[in-house]
Amino acid sequence: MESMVLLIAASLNAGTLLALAALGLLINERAGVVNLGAEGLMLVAAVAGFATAFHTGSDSLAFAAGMLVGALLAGLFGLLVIWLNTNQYAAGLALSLFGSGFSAFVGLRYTQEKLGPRMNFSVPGLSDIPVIGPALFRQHPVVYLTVALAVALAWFLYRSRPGLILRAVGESPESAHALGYPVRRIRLAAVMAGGALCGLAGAYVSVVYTPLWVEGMIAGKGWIALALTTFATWRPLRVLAGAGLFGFVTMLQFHLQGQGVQLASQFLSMLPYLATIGVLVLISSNAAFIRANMPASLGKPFFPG
Amino acid sequence: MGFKLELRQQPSKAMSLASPLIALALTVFLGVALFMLLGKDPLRGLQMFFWEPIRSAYAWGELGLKATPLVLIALGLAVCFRANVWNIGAEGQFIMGALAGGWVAMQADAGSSRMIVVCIVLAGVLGGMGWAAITAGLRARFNANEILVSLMLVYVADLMLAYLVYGPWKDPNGYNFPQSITFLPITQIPKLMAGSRLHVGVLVAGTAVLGLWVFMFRSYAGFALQVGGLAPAAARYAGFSSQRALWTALLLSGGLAGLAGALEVAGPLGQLTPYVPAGYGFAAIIVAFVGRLHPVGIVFSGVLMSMFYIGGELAQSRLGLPKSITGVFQGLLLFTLLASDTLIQYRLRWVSPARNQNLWKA
Amino acid sequence: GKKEEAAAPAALPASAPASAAAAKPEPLKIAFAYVGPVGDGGWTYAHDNARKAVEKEFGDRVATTFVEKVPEAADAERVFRDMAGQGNKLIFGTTFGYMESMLKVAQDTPDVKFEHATGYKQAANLRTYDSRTYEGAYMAGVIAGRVSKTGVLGVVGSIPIPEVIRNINSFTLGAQAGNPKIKVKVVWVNKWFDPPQESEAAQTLINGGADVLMQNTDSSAVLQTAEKNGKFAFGWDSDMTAYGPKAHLGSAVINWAPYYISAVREVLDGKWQAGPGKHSWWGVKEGAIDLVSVADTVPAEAKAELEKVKAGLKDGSFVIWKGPLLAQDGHEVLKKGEAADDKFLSGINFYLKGVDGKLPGGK
Amino acid sequence: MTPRLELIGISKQYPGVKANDGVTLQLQAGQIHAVLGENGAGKSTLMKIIYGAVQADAGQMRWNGQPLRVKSPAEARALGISMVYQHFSLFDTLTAAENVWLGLDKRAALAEVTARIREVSASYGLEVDPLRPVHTLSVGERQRVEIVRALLGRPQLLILDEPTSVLTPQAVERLFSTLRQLAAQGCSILYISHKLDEIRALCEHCTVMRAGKVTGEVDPRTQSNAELSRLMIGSEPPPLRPAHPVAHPPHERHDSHARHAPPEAPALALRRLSMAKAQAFGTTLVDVEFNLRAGEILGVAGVSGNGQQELLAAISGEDPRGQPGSVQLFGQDIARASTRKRRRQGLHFVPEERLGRGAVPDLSLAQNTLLTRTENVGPGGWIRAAGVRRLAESLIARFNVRAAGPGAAARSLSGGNLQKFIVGREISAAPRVLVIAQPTWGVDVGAAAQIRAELLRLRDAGCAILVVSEELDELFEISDRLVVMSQGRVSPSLPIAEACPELVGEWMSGLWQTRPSQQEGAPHGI
Ligand SMILES: Nc1ncnc2c1ncn2[C@@H]1O[C@H](COP(=O)(O)OP(=O)(O)OP(=O)(O)O)[C@@H](O)[C@H]1O
Ligand SMILES: Nc1ncnc2c1ncn2[C@@H]1O[C@H](COP(=O)(O)OP(=O)(O)OP(=O)(O)O)[C@@H](O)[C@H]1O
Ligand SMILES: [Mg+2]
Ligand SMILES: [Mg+2]
Repeated sequence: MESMVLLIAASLNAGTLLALAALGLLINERAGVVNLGAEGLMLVAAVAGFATAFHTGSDSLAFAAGMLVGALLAGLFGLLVIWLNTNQYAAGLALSLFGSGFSAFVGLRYTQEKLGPRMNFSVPGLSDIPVIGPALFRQHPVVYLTVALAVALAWFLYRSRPGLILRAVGESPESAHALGYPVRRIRLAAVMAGGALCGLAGAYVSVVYTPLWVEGMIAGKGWIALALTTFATWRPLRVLAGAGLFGFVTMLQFHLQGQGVQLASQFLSMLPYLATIGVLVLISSNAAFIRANMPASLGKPFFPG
Repeated sequence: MGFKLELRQQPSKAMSLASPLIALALTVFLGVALFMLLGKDPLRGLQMFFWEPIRSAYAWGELGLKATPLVLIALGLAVCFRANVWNIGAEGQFIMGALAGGWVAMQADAGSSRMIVVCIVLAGVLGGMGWAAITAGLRARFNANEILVSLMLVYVADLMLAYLVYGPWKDPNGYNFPQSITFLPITQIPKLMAGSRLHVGVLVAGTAVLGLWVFMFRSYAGFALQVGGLAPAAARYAGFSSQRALWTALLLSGGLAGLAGALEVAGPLGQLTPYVPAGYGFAAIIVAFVGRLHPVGIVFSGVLMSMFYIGGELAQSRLGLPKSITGVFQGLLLFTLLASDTLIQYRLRWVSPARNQNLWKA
Repeated sequence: GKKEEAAAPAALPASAPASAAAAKPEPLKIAFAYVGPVGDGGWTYAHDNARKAVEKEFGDRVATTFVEKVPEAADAERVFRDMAGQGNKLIFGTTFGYMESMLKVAQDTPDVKFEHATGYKQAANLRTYDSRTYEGAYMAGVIAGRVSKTGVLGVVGSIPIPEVIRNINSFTLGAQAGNPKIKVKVVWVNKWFDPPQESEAAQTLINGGADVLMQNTDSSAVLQTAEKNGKFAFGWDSDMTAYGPKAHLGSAVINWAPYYISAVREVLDGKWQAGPGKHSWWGVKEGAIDLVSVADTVPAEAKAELEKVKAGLKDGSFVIWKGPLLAQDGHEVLKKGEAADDKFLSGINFYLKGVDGKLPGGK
Repeated sequence: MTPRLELIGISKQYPGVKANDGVTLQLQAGQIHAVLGENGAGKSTLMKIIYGAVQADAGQMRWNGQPLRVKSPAEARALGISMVYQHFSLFDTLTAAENVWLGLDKRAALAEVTARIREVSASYGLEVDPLRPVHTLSVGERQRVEIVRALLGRPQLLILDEPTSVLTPQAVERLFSTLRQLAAQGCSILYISHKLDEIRALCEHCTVMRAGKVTGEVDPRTQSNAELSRLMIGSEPPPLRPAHPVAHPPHERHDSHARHAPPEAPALALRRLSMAKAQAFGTTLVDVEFNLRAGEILGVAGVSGNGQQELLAAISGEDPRGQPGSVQLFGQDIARASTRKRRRQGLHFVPEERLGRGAVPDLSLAQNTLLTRTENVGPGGWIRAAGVRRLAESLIARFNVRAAGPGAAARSLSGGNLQKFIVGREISAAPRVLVIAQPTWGVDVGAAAQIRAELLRLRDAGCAILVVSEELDELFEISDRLVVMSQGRVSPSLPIAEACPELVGEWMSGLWQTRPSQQEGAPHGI
């Protein structure tokens, strides 16, 4: 029982960075832009976050730096795909490749470094509840922030006017343009906001999750976050649920090994990837469900003429 | 007002040739700036990347060896991307080709004939196709996004390879190290000439370039495939099946990636290790794009990309530059290419602020 | 940064005027091929430190260069060929995966001397070397067994090759010396270097009750995870005290410098020899392995035991792998009084009793 | 009295076209003012300039006497200018209320907007359910959402760009009464249409445009069609129906007797074709039945969105889900056959979207012939490039296509020229059955006449032709018989002699179904 609770706590932590990145990508995709560069973007943000934390000793500044770098890189990507009408997939792949090369390059001098003592957090009172207290209420504040963010994003998209405009832009940029909305600027803003969240996720990895900088440390999580948006049919609260599930599968492989499960560890390591495929298949096979939720202009360029 | 983009009436032929050159020039320019920033002699830097790799016959051989898998995989990817099928899991298909080819090579014994090389290569093709077929099947049957599925399958293939070389396929006399037996010499892909590692794979790649050119530009099936990528509604109208295009594209690119994998293990590697995947599958994406998804262009970009790789190694040992500079260069090249490609479809027009003001004063 | 400084001497000789070269004897050109980035803080970092030690030791009698992140694939051969072509007379390949490439290049360039780390195939101008990392693991175990309150230790395993399995077993033996009932749990990440996964694995071990962790991976992630959870852990390959000052119990370090210096000296003195069977396996005795920076919190009794073990390894009076030893399934692998030879040690593919779980790919 | 809106010398240059060239126009308060002109005359561009969606290169605009420049639709709406675009600007997955809300700038809450929609729809007789998602609405309902959205801004100027092209004649009547009511309240209206009778019924002022220039301002009620045409196209329209029977080249004459004595087996027969909609926003086909004989043209009338697309896809083979036997070609069941198989048996199809469906925009004309013509595909699928080129050249010459040559990208052709090329590609394949949608959409008068003449010639050569069009006039001109489509059903056929616009208009709302013989369901007013 207790080990289960601990597993869930660890899953929450692992799921947080997926959720953050996926929420960011969800904002992009709601506006009609697919950013396949998430992985590269998170890597650069991770190095930026780590460097900032290293030099200033402030985690908050590190998160801010990660977000800033994420937003800037996403902005660059946005300029390419929104203003120059470059193919979104190709530009995203370019960002992904560039990000991993560039982060390795600038991160070189940080590979040896370490951050100051990491703080432990606990929610006063609640964290002392037996069993669930330590599991649920001793997480890093970013974990709670992520949950709040998902709720806020859900409210924003479905209850607020700017959210409605964002959805409208993703649904039909032509109509939104005809009504006088600055489609390209809205898209750029969405892409940059999404980039900032991916950046925050990247900085979370290098500053909190594994307080280190090492090359390629995002290790495919950017791609899993992309899969999550489809999994969640572009709905924020489902992103949260999906991220928790993926965090759980990630931790489960080690948990099963620790339990002495008689299966080659390589097969256990395949679990998160196989789970991603499995879930994609389950969700996508219901075409009507996907179409009802998918932003209709997803991945398509818009040229206002 | 500044610059404004205007859709051209017709894609510019001149720009589509000039764009890769512009991109290369921009990349070189940024590279020179980077060298200076790092306090290195930019001329020496450029020399490492653009001269050293082609200085001698031996260097050309190495270049060809490196370019062979890149070109083979990129050819397949070009077909995929033209068909609007986003296979980015060529790395996994490469691994599976290597596994299948490697398995055949492991079966060789003293009595095997030279024909086994053909079997190895065919097994590689089938291995890659089989792996790509999973992506195709899930896409065809369940509409599962091929980008994500093919990518996830890379990780799975990688772990599969690890499982085999750490487990069942481990060399019993290898002190338990994760590697298969070294294949018998009979399984070696024949070398082209003494003193070079270049093997007949480069001829295979050359043939593939020719074959793919014919397929893309002279065959009805290739035409049908590309129509599906350019205008799905037109393909439906013409009666070109999108399922068929999906399968053709994925099987073709999977087969070529698998072929590259088999050539690699039965060629320069000579055994299976966990380090068979060397990132060719991902680098080939850049090769395909920089080569404009055109078979001939891919030859050039494949060689260029190999120069980056080899130059990156040389720049390390000779100039003390970090390895990651290669990745930066490759990323930059793709970025600048995509940006300058805009000029193929659009024209840049200077809209002068003065003009508008005057007219509105009237 | 670090990189340019390291590489600067390498670039110098090439551009030095010919007259200067004529005045002094040509420096011995030495090249290193690394599998990881020099900044990995682990394996490659340790090798690069030894390269610097060589430069310091021999000054301008040698000139070293390196190429990092050389894939253990077809590229390695080209890199070695290029190194030989550049006039390097001594070449170090620092990972197992270079074996076949080095053999091929060695055959074609008989005037160049090759040193291959962790390999087992030799040639006329290629010899192999390794270090007894399991001695470090044993010493860590000695402390772990005495520090653990829960009686459960955890190891984050990288890749299940004999070396790593041997280290896990040796760690267990060390721990059992202080607490015969101790249990060791293992979680494999199948990577040498993947900090996020390493810390996830460490977290799982801690959740499973382990309070002292050891790792055979290359980063400090496990130590940091222990620090965050208020548990204990060790540094590996290099001194990692700074990454988790409270959690750190000691670091099992490899020092390649003694071997590299002696190899270079042999070449300079014309005494370097290779050939079948030429394999050096250095440990505490040769100064290649040590457990350093032992924490003040470690009980004095454990410290005393550690010193005893270290002294015994140094003078050869103490043998770690000595019977009777039982494998996990209970069958006897070493009879009473029997000491394992190097051949036995290099073929270990089983867990000893006291290790939990199933060995991937093991019998 | 200062005019509500005054335009002076408005010009707008697009690459290759001067869309507006010194346009001048005056509009008084409460005036309903028509803008008339052929396709591409620049009407929509002018309206977008007024609404701020497009910026003019030159010229001046005065609003209630004040010179100003409208930089965005939001500014226009703030001034009291509303516009209903030629193409819907709605968001399918949002509700009607949300759609309306997006078109308002004031920070009203959604609930308020919902209430006001109900108010406005009641007072103008424009029924709209604010809570329904737009994709569940019929085309007419969507049009009403657009108009309600425009009215909610309490406009002083309402711009309507071809609002009636998707409405039945009855619905048009209701729209007109709404507009008259608005004008009476002082709202000025700019009304764009190609349809002269509509303009005459509604407007007292009419500005006529040709090639970006104003060619005159007239009172439409006092002008004859010929006079208006002259202003619009610079000449009287050419006679559309060639003298009948036509003289054919001898080799095409073999079947011409069929016109008067149709053979027994219909060329194309639909038998109770029913098909569930393939997309959320589609139409379900219900028991569609008709016969198409060799040597005749059957017209399909109806407001778009009533199942024409689905019907065409079922016939062409793009949607091969028809139940066996429901689609028959010369007595043979082809309901499940592929597009290519149907084409091999002589069934050719010209879709209404030219770019992206009938032709691939980025491919050359030569390559585009390969979509439907395989005579240059050799054994094993080898393409004979020279043959492909020659075919394209011959099409360009025979059908008067203005293009740079067979290597020109389809995208570079004007709509009319591309349409000629595609129609030519299908006609010259010597089809036995030709199905053609909107043959003259967006095509200039000369090209339209040529295409119609080609169709008639083909019919006289014995081909069976099905024409789907929204232009009633066109159908009346070229069809031998007419059917009407409404809500996925097809009416019984009417010989052209018995058809009149009033009856067809009634049928377009599905009214044939309520005749005594078929008592199913109430009339569906649009
Ligand atoms: N829908 C399609 N999608 C992709 N390739 C196609 C398609 N249809 C045909 N092809 C390819 O084009 C080749 C030649 O086309 P062609 O029209 O001559 O076919 P065919 O020989 O008449 O065969 P079929 O009767 O099956 O159409 C075929 O052999 C096939 O390889
Ligand atoms: N965004 C654009 N870019 C380039 N050319 C354009 C653009 N919009 C319109 N045009 C061109 O400007 C001319 C006028 O177009 P406009 O849409 O104003 O015509 P229209 O009178 O509304 O025609 P229709 O009756 O078909 O709606 C046409 O030749 C058209 O091709
Ligand atoms: Mg118009
Ligand atoms: Mg044929």
